[in-house]
Amino acid sequence: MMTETDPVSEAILRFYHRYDAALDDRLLDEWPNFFADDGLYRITTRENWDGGYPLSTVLCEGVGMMRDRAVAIQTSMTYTPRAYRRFQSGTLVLDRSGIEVETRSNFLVLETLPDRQSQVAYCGVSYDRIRLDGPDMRFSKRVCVLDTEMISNSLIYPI
Amino acid sequence: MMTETDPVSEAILRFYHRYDAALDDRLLDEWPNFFADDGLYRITTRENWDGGYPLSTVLCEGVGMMRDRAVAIQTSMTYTPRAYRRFQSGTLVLDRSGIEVETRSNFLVLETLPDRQSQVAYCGVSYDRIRLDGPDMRFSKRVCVLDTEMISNSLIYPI
Amino acid sequence: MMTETDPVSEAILRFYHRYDAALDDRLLDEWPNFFADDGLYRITTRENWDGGYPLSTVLCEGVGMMRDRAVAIQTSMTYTPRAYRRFQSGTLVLDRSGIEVETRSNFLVLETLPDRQSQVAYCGVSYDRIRLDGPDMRFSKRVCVLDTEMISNSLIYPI
Amino acid sequence: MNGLKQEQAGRCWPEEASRVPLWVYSDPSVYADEMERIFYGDHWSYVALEAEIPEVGDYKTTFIGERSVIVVRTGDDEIAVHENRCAHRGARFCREKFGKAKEFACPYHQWVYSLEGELQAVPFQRGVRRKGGMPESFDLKDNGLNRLRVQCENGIIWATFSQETPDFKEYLGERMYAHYQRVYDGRPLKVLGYNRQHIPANWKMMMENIKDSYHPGLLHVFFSTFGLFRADQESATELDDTGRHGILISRKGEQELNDVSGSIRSFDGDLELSDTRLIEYEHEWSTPQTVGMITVFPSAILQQQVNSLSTRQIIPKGAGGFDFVWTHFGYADDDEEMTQRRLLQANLFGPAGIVSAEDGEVIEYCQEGATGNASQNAMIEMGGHEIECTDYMITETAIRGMYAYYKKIMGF
Amino acid sequence: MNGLKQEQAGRCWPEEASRVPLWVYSDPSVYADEMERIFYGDHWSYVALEAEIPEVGDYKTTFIGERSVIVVRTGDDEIAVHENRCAHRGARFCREKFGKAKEFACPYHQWVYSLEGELQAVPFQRGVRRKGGMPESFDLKDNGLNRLRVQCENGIIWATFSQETPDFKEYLGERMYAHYQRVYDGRPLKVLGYNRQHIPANWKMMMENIKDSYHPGLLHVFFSTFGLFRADQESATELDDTGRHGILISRKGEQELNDVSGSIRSFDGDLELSDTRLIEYEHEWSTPQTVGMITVFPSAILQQQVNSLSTRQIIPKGAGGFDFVWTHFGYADDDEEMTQRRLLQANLFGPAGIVSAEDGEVIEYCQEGATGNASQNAMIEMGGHEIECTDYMITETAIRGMYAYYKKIMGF
Amino acid sequence: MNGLKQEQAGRCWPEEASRVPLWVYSDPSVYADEMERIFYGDHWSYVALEAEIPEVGDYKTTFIGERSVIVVRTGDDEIAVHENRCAHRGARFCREKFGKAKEFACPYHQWVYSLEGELQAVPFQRGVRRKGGMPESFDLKDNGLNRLRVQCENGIIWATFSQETPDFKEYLGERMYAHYQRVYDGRPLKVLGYNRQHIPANWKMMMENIKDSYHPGLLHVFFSTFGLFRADQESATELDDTGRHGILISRKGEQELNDVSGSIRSFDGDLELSDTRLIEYEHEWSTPQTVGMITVFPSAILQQQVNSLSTRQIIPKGAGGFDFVWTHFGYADDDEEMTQRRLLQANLFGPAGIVSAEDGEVIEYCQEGATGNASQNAMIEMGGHEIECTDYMITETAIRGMYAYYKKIMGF
Ligand code: FES
Ligand code: FES
Ligand code: FES
Ligand SMILES: [Fe+3]
Ligand SMILES: [Fe+3]
Ligand SMILES: [Fe+3]
Repeated sequence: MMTETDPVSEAILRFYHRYDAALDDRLLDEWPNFFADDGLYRITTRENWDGGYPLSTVLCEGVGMMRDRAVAIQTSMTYTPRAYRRFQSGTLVLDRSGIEVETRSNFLVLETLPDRQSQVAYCGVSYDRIRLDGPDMRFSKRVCVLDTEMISNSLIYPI
Repeated sequence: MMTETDPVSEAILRFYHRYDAALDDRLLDEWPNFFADDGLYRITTRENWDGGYPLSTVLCEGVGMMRDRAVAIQTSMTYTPRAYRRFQSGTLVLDRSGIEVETRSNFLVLETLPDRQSQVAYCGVSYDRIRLDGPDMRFSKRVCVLDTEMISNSLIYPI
Repeated sequence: MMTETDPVSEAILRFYHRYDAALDDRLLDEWPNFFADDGLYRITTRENWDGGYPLSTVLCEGVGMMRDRAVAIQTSMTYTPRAYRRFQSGTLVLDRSGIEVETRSNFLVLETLPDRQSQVAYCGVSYDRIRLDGPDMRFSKRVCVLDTEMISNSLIYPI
Repeated sequence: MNGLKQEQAGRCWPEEASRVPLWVYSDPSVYADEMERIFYGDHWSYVALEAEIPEVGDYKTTFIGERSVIVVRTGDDEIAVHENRCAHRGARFCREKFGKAKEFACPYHQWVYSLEGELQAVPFQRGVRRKGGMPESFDLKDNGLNRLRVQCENGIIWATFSQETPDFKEYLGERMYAHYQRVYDGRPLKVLGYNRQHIPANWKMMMENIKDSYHPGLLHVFFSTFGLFRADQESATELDDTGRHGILISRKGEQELNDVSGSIRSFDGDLELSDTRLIEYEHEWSTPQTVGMITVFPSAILQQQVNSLSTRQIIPKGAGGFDFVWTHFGYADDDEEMTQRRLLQANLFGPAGIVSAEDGEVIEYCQEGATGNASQNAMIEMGGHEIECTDYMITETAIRGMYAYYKKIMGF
Repeated sequence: MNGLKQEQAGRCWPEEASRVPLWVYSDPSVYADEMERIFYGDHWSYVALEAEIPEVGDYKTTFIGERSVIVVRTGDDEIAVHENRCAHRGARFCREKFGKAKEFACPYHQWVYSLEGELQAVPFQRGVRRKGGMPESFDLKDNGLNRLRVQCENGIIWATFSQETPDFKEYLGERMYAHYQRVYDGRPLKVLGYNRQHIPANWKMMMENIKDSYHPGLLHVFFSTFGLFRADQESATELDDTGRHGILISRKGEQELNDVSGSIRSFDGDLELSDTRLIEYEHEWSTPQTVGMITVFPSAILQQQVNSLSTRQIIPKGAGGFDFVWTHFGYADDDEEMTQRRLLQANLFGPAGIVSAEDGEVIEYCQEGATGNASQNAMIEMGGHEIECTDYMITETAIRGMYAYYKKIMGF
Repeated sequence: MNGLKQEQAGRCWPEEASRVPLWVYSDPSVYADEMERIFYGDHWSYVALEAEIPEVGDYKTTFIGERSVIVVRTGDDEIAVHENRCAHRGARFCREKFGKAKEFACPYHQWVYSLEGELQAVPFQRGVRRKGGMPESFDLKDNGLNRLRVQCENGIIWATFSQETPDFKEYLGERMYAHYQRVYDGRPLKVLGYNRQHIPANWKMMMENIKDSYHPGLLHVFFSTFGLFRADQESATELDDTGRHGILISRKGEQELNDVSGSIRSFDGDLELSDTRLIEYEHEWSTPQTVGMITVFPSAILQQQVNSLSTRQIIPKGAGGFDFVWTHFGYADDDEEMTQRRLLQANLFGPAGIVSAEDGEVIEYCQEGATGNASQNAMIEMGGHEIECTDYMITETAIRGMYAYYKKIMGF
């Protein structure tokens, strides 16, 4: 049977829910604030993950790169306006070491484009590390592994 | 970083889960019982919400209007039989003032029509007020804001 | 108003999340280990369930049959490789009698086939009994009732 | 298309009177032809309310047929409608439903158009440092957006691709225009909000539905029971001279059992509302009619039902479906109470409307019934075979009117 | 369609023997023609088990081709099958899969039909207070539902749109009818439940699959390993005289390594079941065969596999897919143990069936293989080029039989 | 197709120079013809990098047009490409994207093929115990997989269905081949990973996009602002002699305001990166160009952008969309720092690429603009009407080149 896991606290779930709410509301300036300064953010696909390929679909090393992407999304990039809606399920604490917890969660993102019905855009699993010291929790790492290898045109907002 | 939020109690989640279960089971007579007598129920769209338009897709001021709609759905309206299945994620307590809590949650409704595969029907965010006094919790307000502005033909059951 | 329900413990949710994680990871050898030896596993459809028809889409009486199916899926069956991703919502404890709890939960399974976008494969409600004695929780019964009566070609992995 | 080709395609208009062949609902080549002859032809299409773009630079995007158009208030406070298609490589460049702009820039190569649709700038038109650029023959003036003809009538903006379409008043006909002026009397309007639904049925089925005065008091229990629309009430069905436009008129009755209501299966004498605000009519126009449903061929429905006002726009999406856009509105000077009344009555309409949800559903049933039965016909002989104005509702005359016109312009 | 037109359409039946051109699986005009010539033509289609509608007024909706039909037990305890399409404007009015009714009312305008399909009432047929209503010429009697011919044979209800289709026994042919009577011997049946799956492959591929006695012992490891269906067993493939219907017969063997099983890659001598109830056969019919798979052209499969009984119905949904409806059943007098056995063995069948899931998958592979290759052919020459009954399974004779018949009626 | 038939189909190539008729993007019969004449015709298609299948038995599945193919390293360490379609009943039998095999077995009836595509075994070819089996005339040798011609050029594997396609070097032309050899210089490559996206636009629009040297410095703020690709930089557009292949060349500049950048709306002098690693170029090839975008007609794009290397493969999926597969790679001997650099720069590319996401979006806009406007044209006259190599980027010459070639081979 799968290795035992630690309890998931309400505070951790709340952290995730605040993260999702901020992104659902497209508060992209808030996005880097959920990460430690040297935090790592990646989106990759199951194909790359399982195959051991290092390529990411999105890769931000540190909050600077997150800020650059947030600015690009908000001010310079050309794309059809859309809404993403995030769902999370199955959060497990895989490890708890010192000031960090390591978690995994399933995510689902629904996309709504103008004049279209809402549709499943992305699903997959995230492997995260959350730093618990300091006044707020922060991701020191968040890696979203997409089942959805075939992206419907473009992936604009973070997950 | 997004304003701090209060803990979400198991009892609040359970209230939501009972609400969803009752509606998934199409116990429409139960539906108004989840609301205070003067409770407000609305479904609107992101387009109307963000644009400041007061129109609702469904609007019930008080349980009387909910009962009227429940009766219409169950006894008089013509529509293809269908199943809705509800999912909730990201519940946050935004405010807690006296006997009420104010929450937001993401919702997802899957629809299954005869001989069709299940499909995403609606997703969005609900802004609710829940009254905690009295023997049971009750919604004093539930506003469902659909991302899904383009409805697939008809929206029959409440969300 | 729907019958009162008991609190859902973090441990029960964690049990479900470990179950989903094991299956999402396609650890099919782990699957029977989530069940008591004489456990019952069924997938059926709303049509059969509501109509009182005893037919199952999948029926395993005891872990032996689960093992046989797990072996078939892993070693002998011919099918296009795919990923399932599971989401759960609305878990309620319906009854608590001695060493068992009876629950209901909504489930959603997303399927990703090669070169295809992820899509809703199955949704429905599960009615479960979980045995609490012993070192680990175990299902003594898990019945998944699909809203999705029209299966998109084949249903390969357990839910 | 001439008769011979029609036959080759296996399409024959039925000889029997008052019949519609089911292939008009599903044949993709008929649909393609409808786009050209009807939606891009000599007809006016609804595009917006003036109130939606009150200030200079305010714009809205919508569709006529399958073509995206921009409706914009130009610099001289006039209304212009442009096809949303870049003159360069054809990008549908404007991506917002609503917005405010000083000019329009296509993102691909940043060709810039004025609000009036004139091409103002082509980056590097003369090349860079003497290299490249557009040929001499290229003239900005020849490469503006495709600008449609526009007519604003008492708050509604109409547009047409054709130079031949007659003036809107003439297009509507005198009789219909008089009805039009009842709700659209020149008072400024105020948008209350939108509903959008995709209905999996041919676009003409929605026109039929609204022209069909026979169905409301039968299909809609709320109408028959509470007397909102029932055969024992004063009513009328009127058409313009071509038969393409129409109006259903009726006057609210009561929840009373009589010779008529007693014969309606859906009449329910016991049904009682917990809250009657949903159906309480407040008199507000010169004439006493509580229902006035105007169809402006091919794509607009102008609704007055009790105090609920809306325009409904049909946007065809292939032969088998259309988007249906509801714009609810009131008058700019409505008091709070009247606004609230309109908002509550909106519960009857739209995709979740206790009444209107049923219309979307039944026309889906009709579309399905047409599947696999292209050689069968629908019957539209209620009220006889004439096409005429009537002072009763038990008739399909307005549907017959539309198909007589349709048959002619489609060349069937 | 004549030869010339075929050629214009780029369709040529291959000259080489025992070949199927891949365009039969994907060409939409071939599909449309199949609907007319096959599904709405002189063929019997499976619609229900009698046990599904045991009482007067019980009804079921299903499909023949793309047309929805209602199967109902009428007032005189007979079975009627009507097209589910209102005579008025064509609504597919009946929306439930199963139900009980005294009559059928179309919701749109509440035209009411008897269980026998006769139009009984048209609301306001004579108008209201002398106004409106149907023309004099309109006769209720001429406007009933489209009623199909029906034949019940030992528990199964068959229907056809055509007046020319021969009596079911004759349709099936003597040889096939004898096989039919083995499971369907007149004993009352009991429905155990349903499975439904959408398979993204042309409907004929499923017929091929079931007629293909060559594949089960190779594709299905469970069959080859546990001897449920393997080439070393007693078996036969039989056809009717037209070639369109067929049966595969076989008798269960053991998990033994021999000259045959040893040559099968999918045979796994080491595979061991933790629980053997899945494959334990209990003798219950006169003959010892453990497999009897009957195909009734064009859309029915009658399954006996071990003690698992089901009908499988093909509902085409365009050239590229079909819905596949499984009705599992037993005999009304089965004891609890036999019912439980059938329910457990059902694990092998349906969309999650350890065996049958594989069939849905491989025919999807074949459909994909046909994509972009309309000018290529499938090869069906296993067992030679003859169309004949055989006492062995290494043959595609039944597939050849079906396509010989198909080619003829399609005019290819 | 001859001129007469073209006209009947309502398709006319515009007489005006430098125009593309919008029907080339949406007409399904044009698309079907493109599959035959282009993708299955005398053209080389990208199928893999050699590095993806380093060992004997390693295979990969991909597509040429709509046909699935297997690229495999055979027993003698050569590369073979087979159509993924069983010779028996046509199953697309190989279901994995990547794998390692000793042979290929079709699951349906377990016909077994060698890595070289030869049919090695047909189960029960001679029947079982003297019954059944294939006819005498059947020869394993005649029934292998459809094997394509293959050519490996410095790390890339190219394949063609046609015997007539000239040698790859000749196909590419001398000029293009010289460019090809810059990045593909014979050094072993190392795969870094994949991105896949479905773009709802006609496949040719992506080719146009990459051949369009006019757009990058306008559409892409990151390019114009940081000088990654801007009109004031040294640049060139080159074509092969047929016009079908092309390359855009450019050399990175700075974020400086000058006569050119000042005229670009998307230039943003204030935009500042928090982390500049995204755009830091490290010199690594003989020539100083920082951009080299090669298009190999019809389906391959070979990208060098800064230090980011990828191949991009177009897999058409109907007239209205295509799958776009990115294979990012480096050189086998890259050090950790260079690998990290390539991985970071990959942020600009792929479906979430700060730059490339925009390309997918705008060609979707163009596809939508073509909807309902089949009789309109796109304009491609930037830089005049000539088809020629240029030393500047303000030109659509490479697009004109492709359509001149396209028009010829399509017979328009
Ligand atoms: S397509 Fe609009 S500027 Fe080029
Ligand atoms: S369509 Fe059935 S009654 Fe009118
Ligand atoms: S289809 Fe491949 S072996 Fe029969
Ligand atoms: Fe209506
Ligand atoms: Fe099989
Ligand atoms: Fe670009």
